[in-house]
Amino acid sequence: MTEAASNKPVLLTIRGLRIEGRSDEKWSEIVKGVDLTLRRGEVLGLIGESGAGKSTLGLAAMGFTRDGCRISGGSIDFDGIDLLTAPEPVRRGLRGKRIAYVAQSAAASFNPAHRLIDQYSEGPVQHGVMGKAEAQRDAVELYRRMRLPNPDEIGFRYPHQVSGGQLQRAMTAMAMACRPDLIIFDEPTTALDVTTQIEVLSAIRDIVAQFDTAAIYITHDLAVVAQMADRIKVLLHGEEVEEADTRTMLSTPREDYTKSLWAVRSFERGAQPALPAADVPVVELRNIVAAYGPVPVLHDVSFEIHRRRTVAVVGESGSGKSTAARVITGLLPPSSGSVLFEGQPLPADYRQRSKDQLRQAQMIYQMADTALNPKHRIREIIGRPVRFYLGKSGKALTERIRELLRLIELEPDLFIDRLPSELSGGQKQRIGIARALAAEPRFIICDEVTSALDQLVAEGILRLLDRLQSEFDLAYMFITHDLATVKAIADEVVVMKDGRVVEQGPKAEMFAPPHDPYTELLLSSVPEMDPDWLDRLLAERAAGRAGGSLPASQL
Amino acid sequence: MSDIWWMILRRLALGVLTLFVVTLLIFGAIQLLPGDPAQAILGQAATPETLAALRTELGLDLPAWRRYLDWIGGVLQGDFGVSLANKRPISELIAGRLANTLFLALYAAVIAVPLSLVLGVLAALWRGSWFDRAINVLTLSSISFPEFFVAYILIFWLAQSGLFPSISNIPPGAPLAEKLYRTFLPALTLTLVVTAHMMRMTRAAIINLLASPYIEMARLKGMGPTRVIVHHALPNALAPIINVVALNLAYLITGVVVVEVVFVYPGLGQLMVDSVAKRDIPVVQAAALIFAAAYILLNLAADVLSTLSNPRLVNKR
Amino acid sequence: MVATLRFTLWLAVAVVAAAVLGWLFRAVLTRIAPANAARLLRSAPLSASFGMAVIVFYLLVAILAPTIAPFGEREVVGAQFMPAGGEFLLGTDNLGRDMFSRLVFGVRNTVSIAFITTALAFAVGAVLGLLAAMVSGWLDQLLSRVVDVLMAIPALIFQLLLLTIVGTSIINMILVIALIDSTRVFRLARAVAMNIVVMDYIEAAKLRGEGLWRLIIREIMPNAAAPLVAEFGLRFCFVFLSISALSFLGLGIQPPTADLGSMVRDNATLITFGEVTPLLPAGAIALLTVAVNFVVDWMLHRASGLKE
Amino acid sequence: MNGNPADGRFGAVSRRGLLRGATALGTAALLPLGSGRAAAQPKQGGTLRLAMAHGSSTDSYDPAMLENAFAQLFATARNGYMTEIAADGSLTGDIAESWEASPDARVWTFKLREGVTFHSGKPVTAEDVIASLDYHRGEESTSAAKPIVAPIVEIAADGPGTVVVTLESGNADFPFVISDYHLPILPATDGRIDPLSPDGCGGYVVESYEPGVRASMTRNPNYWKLPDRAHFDAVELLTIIDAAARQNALITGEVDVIDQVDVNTVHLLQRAPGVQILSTTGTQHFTFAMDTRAAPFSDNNVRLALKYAIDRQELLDKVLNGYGALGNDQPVGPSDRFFADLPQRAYDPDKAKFHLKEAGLDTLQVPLSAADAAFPGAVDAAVLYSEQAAAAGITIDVIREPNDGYWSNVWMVKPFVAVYWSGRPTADWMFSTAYAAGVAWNDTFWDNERFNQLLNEARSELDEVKRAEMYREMQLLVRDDGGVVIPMFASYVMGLSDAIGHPEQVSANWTLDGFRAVERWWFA
Repeated sequence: MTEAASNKPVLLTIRGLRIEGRSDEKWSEIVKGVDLTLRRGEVLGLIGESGAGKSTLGLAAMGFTRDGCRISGGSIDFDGIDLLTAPEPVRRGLRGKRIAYVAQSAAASFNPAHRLIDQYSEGPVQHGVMGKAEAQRDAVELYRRMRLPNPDEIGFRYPHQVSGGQLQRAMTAMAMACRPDLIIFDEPTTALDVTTQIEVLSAIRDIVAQFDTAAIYITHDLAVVAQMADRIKVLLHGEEVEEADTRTMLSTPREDYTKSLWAVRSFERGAQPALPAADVPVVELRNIVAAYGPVPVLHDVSFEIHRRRTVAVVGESGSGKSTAARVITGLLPPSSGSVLFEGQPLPADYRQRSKDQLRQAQMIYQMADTALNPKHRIREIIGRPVRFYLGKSGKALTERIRELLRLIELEPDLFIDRLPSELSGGQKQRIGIARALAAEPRFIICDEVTSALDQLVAEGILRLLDRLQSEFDLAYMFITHDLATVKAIADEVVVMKDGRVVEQGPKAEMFAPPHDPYTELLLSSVPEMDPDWLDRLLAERAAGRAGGSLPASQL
Repeated sequence: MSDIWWMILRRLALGVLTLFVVTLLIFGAIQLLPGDPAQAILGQAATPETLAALRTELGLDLPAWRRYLDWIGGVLQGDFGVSLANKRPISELIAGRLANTLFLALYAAVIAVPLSLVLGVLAALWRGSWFDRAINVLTLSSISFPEFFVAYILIFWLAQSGLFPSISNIPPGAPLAEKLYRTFLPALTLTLVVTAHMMRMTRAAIINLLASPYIEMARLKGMGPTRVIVHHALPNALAPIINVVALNLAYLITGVVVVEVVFVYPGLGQLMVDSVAKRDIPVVQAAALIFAAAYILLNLAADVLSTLSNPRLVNKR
Repeated sequence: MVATLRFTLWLAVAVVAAAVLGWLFRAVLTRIAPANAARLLRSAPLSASFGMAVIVFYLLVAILAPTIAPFGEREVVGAQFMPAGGEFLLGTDNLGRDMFSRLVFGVRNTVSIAFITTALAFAVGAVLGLLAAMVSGWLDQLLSRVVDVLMAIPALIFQLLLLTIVGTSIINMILVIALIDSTRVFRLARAVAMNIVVMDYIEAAKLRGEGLWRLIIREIMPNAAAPLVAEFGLRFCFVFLSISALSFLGLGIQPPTADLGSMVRDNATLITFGEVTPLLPAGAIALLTVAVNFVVDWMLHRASGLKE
Repeated sequence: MNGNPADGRFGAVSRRGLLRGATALGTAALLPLGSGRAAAQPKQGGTLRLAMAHGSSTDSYDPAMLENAFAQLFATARNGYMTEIAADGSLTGDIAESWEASPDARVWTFKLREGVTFHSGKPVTAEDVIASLDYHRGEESTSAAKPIVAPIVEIAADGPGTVVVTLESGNADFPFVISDYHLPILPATDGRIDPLSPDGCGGYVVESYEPGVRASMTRNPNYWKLPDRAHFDAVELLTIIDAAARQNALITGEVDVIDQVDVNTVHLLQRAPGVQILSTTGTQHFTFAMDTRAAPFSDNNVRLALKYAIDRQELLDKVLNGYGALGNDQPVGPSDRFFADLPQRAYDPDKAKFHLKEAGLDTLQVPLSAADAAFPGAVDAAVLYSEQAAAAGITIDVIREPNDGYWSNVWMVKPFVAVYWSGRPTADWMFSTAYAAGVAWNDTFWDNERFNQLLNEARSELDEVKRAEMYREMQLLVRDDGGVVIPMFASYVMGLSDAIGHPEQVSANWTLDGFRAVERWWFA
């Protein structure tokens, strides 16, 4: 692919592109003079952390800027058309027809009011490429190529009736509808479970290759980009760090920043000393059965979490791992079974628990955005548990807040009076941690705390959690679907599926075969930083060796 | 779909309960009003003897609960009773008025609803433009004037120049065209009163969605602004719009006493106010029942329609 | 033709004047306001700054009414319906009271009555609405059904009924209008809060063991504020109209207290003779309504996070 | 929002003390003001559209109710009465062709006109007359006219064309009294009338009636007064409660006649093309009534202070816009033959202060209840009064009462209230109705021994001069001791299209030519 592409004509040329964004009535640069060249049929990976300007750049390649942004300099040339000076109707005529876009969240980007196939045919019909009937026939064909189940009828469903992985494929099909020259993929698999991600990735790769479409593939996941791209461009704060073809970039990155990105997945905490024989677990779940109304969610779930230990609860969405957390916190009283705290049964309903029982178990949430009250200042968010549980006030309270801020490595003077909206994602998550710590608990539930964060930031959070655990003797329950995270931080692993514990044991055992087939599927689906990983995996699965029991298309 | 039928059934049952409580409340409130029907009917001409005689005649010497039970017993058998003040059967008294009220409400709605939707869509399309601002100021001004004042201004402009009649004096048996002509001014007044609310909600509901990823997606598919607003935003903004339309329709039916007075239009509102003044409890109760039922049914219709407008609720996974 | 031209000219003058006023007001405020507020104000569009300027103007008039008004609120100073100009800036009303002074006091009375009424309606409606959303279950059912019943009775007729029962003092009027308005606020507050109570920070606060009152006041209320404040703006204006409609049906504010709604009513017949007098109080209401809604629009826009 | 119940009071006719006759000379009616486009020659034809400020959806045909001017005018238009008050205030016969009294005026014999028929074609007989009057009598009657017919002991027919009425005691005014609009003659079956039937023997036949909205009528082709009356081919009565809407309807030609022109804007209405204003001043007067039993009104000095503290001229000018006459704190108007031309009481804050001091007070604070139901502009009048009284150190707190229920909850309940009186045709009737001790409508609860004695004596006094002297003293007593402030007599102000013609003399008893505009006016 690489060699072939280098001979093809240039499709897109971006030179010295500058884009400004407005915040608080001030314009500040988001993209600071980036150059980019893309040939026909070539796939360029754009990587960087959030805020690096990847999406803005990707959209600019369509001659499009989001509201509140403007292009302040440079040039964009698409196949001889200057996208900056072309009149809007011309640009509009290109979009969807010659340049298409695949968004991060297909679930949010499909219009909930229309059926998939109608949304598919909208582009071709409105751009005058083909008639509606023809477009619909074409849609079925592309759905089939994207390996969607029931390609003949899936298009007649509404977006909410289709799963996330299928939607993402349907969106790729939609992008293909006019057979564009260029597709912008904006983190198309970030919101998906690992097992689903594989399917989408392979489908995208195949179809792009089949139609010889050029693509810009935007992601923050290096392992993913390694599978997809011919070349990789690394962005930081709106500037290019370096660009090289994929293999070169992976094997010999030049810049320090790139190296640090590559090093992210190296964190792994050491083995912990063995537990004393008679250690009473901090938290123990005994034969929990729970249901939302008539719908059973947990079936006889039991596991325990010891002092200074991190138990990772792994599973895909809907596996019941978050429900287990709700049972522990008392938000969802189980229909049978019990939760023990240091050997003593906890009242099933949190409202029956004492203030001290509540204090001992804290929670850190996945979405720091919704976990922090947007109208409260940091002082209030962290200070409230201190005042509420520990009765501190005045100077002592302020001192404690500052101490907690220092613990989570945020400068107290800078942050104490900020609002959550004035923080970055990682900083918000740190505040969430500080709020949990403020209660001085014995046990913390971490619910997907890193899944919304960039890898580099997530890494920092994991390290911080690890440090705090040993410092304060904490027990963690770590809910995640990301096996890399499990590898990094867990002592023990509980694998859940459909409300049941499928497998549990120490991390080392879990990561060594033989596995339960489901665990195996999970493990094998974690992308690796090897450009050949996907090919190899697909080949293996086709041979029926790994995860063969689960036809991937049904995920 | 059976879910919707189930919802309609449940809501209807609740509605009946609400109606029942409304009648209790209205009955109680009228009991609390100073003066009784006998006094109100005889007015200043009352003497103690005529009062006593009329009270006996109207059955006011019975305890309140007895009168309520008699009344509701009658209603349950479809008999609304007779007016205390002029002894006419209430069903007959109300039927004509209700027809008038519904006619005017429908007339105003037929003008106002499409108008506000179009204006709302245009304002959303050209948001921030002069058109948007001007239509905003205009509609806001029109709702900030009291109704009767809007009516007077319209009379001054449109009636005194002879374009339209200043009162909606409809001879019995007039053809529809004449009815429409004669009730144009009240319908226009009501249109001005309700348009602002619906138009602003349409605009807001659409703009609210413009930050959605699927709107960006539509634009990235190369769709023009009009298609983005009409085809992509509007269908998803229907629920709040339907609700506000229902609210305004309810207002057109139940809240137009003042317009009825100014244009001398014999609607239900004026009948109810007259009857409150005369403490004509059965008439007030019947009118209140109709108003409450209209409100409940319109709300129910709005909920059903917004449910139907949302594929997520119609087509379960 | 000439009339149309002149109308257009005046309209243009008014628009330009409004824009200039808004711009000046914003310029002055950003100078004198503290840094944070100044940054916020700078982001205000002209319409919003015009709105704020008008609101401030009304507040000043309300506070300084006795100083501004050349005559007393109820003082009969001349013959009836004297023309504008001369001793009486805007002429006199049907009893020979100075129209300008009546307007000034009308603004003061109406604005304060409307404010108290709306504030009361919001205090009751919002707290109950948030409570219903927070507690849910039977309390929510009970409150929602009660509100259903109250809303099913036409507001104007209900107000009429209640006011006739309790008598038309200003306090009763405030209470009755507030009661009926609070049902609308309840609905909104409950709907808004329904989206907030599912947030993780509310769960966190609940799990912390926070009491109900604190959850409502400290955790939910600040986040429900934007739509509620917007509604406040509209409701505030509707109170004028309610008073005016009640006055039309003979149950307005006690004379000789000047209020804009009743003043429109008292002079309304004049409009049918093409006299502009009734336009003054009506215009005063309209100007405030438009101004308040300009500010509300801006706040809603900010809250919605749209950046254009 | 509702009809003015005050109109429901019966009885303002310009009364002449006649013992016999069918026609007699009258003296007292007032000439109409206004532009008076009265044509000498009535013409037939056209449909009159007449809009009134009254009318409620609770109205009915029932003659016992007729609680507002719409119902009253409507009743007068479709019905015949025993007698009729002419425009000049004299009494003429209607269904009764002539009448005769016994010497003690206790037994009255009415001879019925021959050939008068109901709209149904049935001839009017003595039986109908008896049933019609009986309807208002008796224990169960709820009729507003009950007090009028109460003195009747017996009614009997003397053949089909003669009715004999026997009274408790002599009453020379009886033929006047039974001209009251509550007492139409309706067809009887088995000795009873159907009060809810539209049938009558008046000039117009009801085509349709929608209470509170409209009534349509066509000329009764068999009306016995034709061709002198009932000039319009058809009549449409409309209820337009809102004053502005009523005026607009006239201006835009939607209607031909309106009543209750808003006096505040009458000067503007007058300027409108094709519109004429007609106003008549009769016995209608507005009062502020004090409860003389209650402190501080029990002290006559307080009452006097309040009487001196009002500027009647300003009220007349501003509340009535000059459409009326000054009042002098007593209810007998200048049209009454016993009217005593007492010195006009003027606005005098110093005298008011003096009387306050006499009462041992420096300041006085009293509540004054008013509503527009009391009379149009009552609230404004009260506000003006309170402004004027302030100069005398008297604080009058104006309380705006709800229109709704004003007559049952405020009038004769609150200590100081605004009141509307349509007046009574004779001084005796007026005084006996509202000023004699203990009568039902003595709204000041005034009990003056000398006055009561004079009132009884005057009723039986035959010497006109002596009688005038007695009424003079009574008027003086009411003026200087009574509990009522009477600032003004109010005109009925009507708006007419230029196309409307009316007789030179228009009755001042009631609005709209004594409710008879429908049959007395015409299209010029």
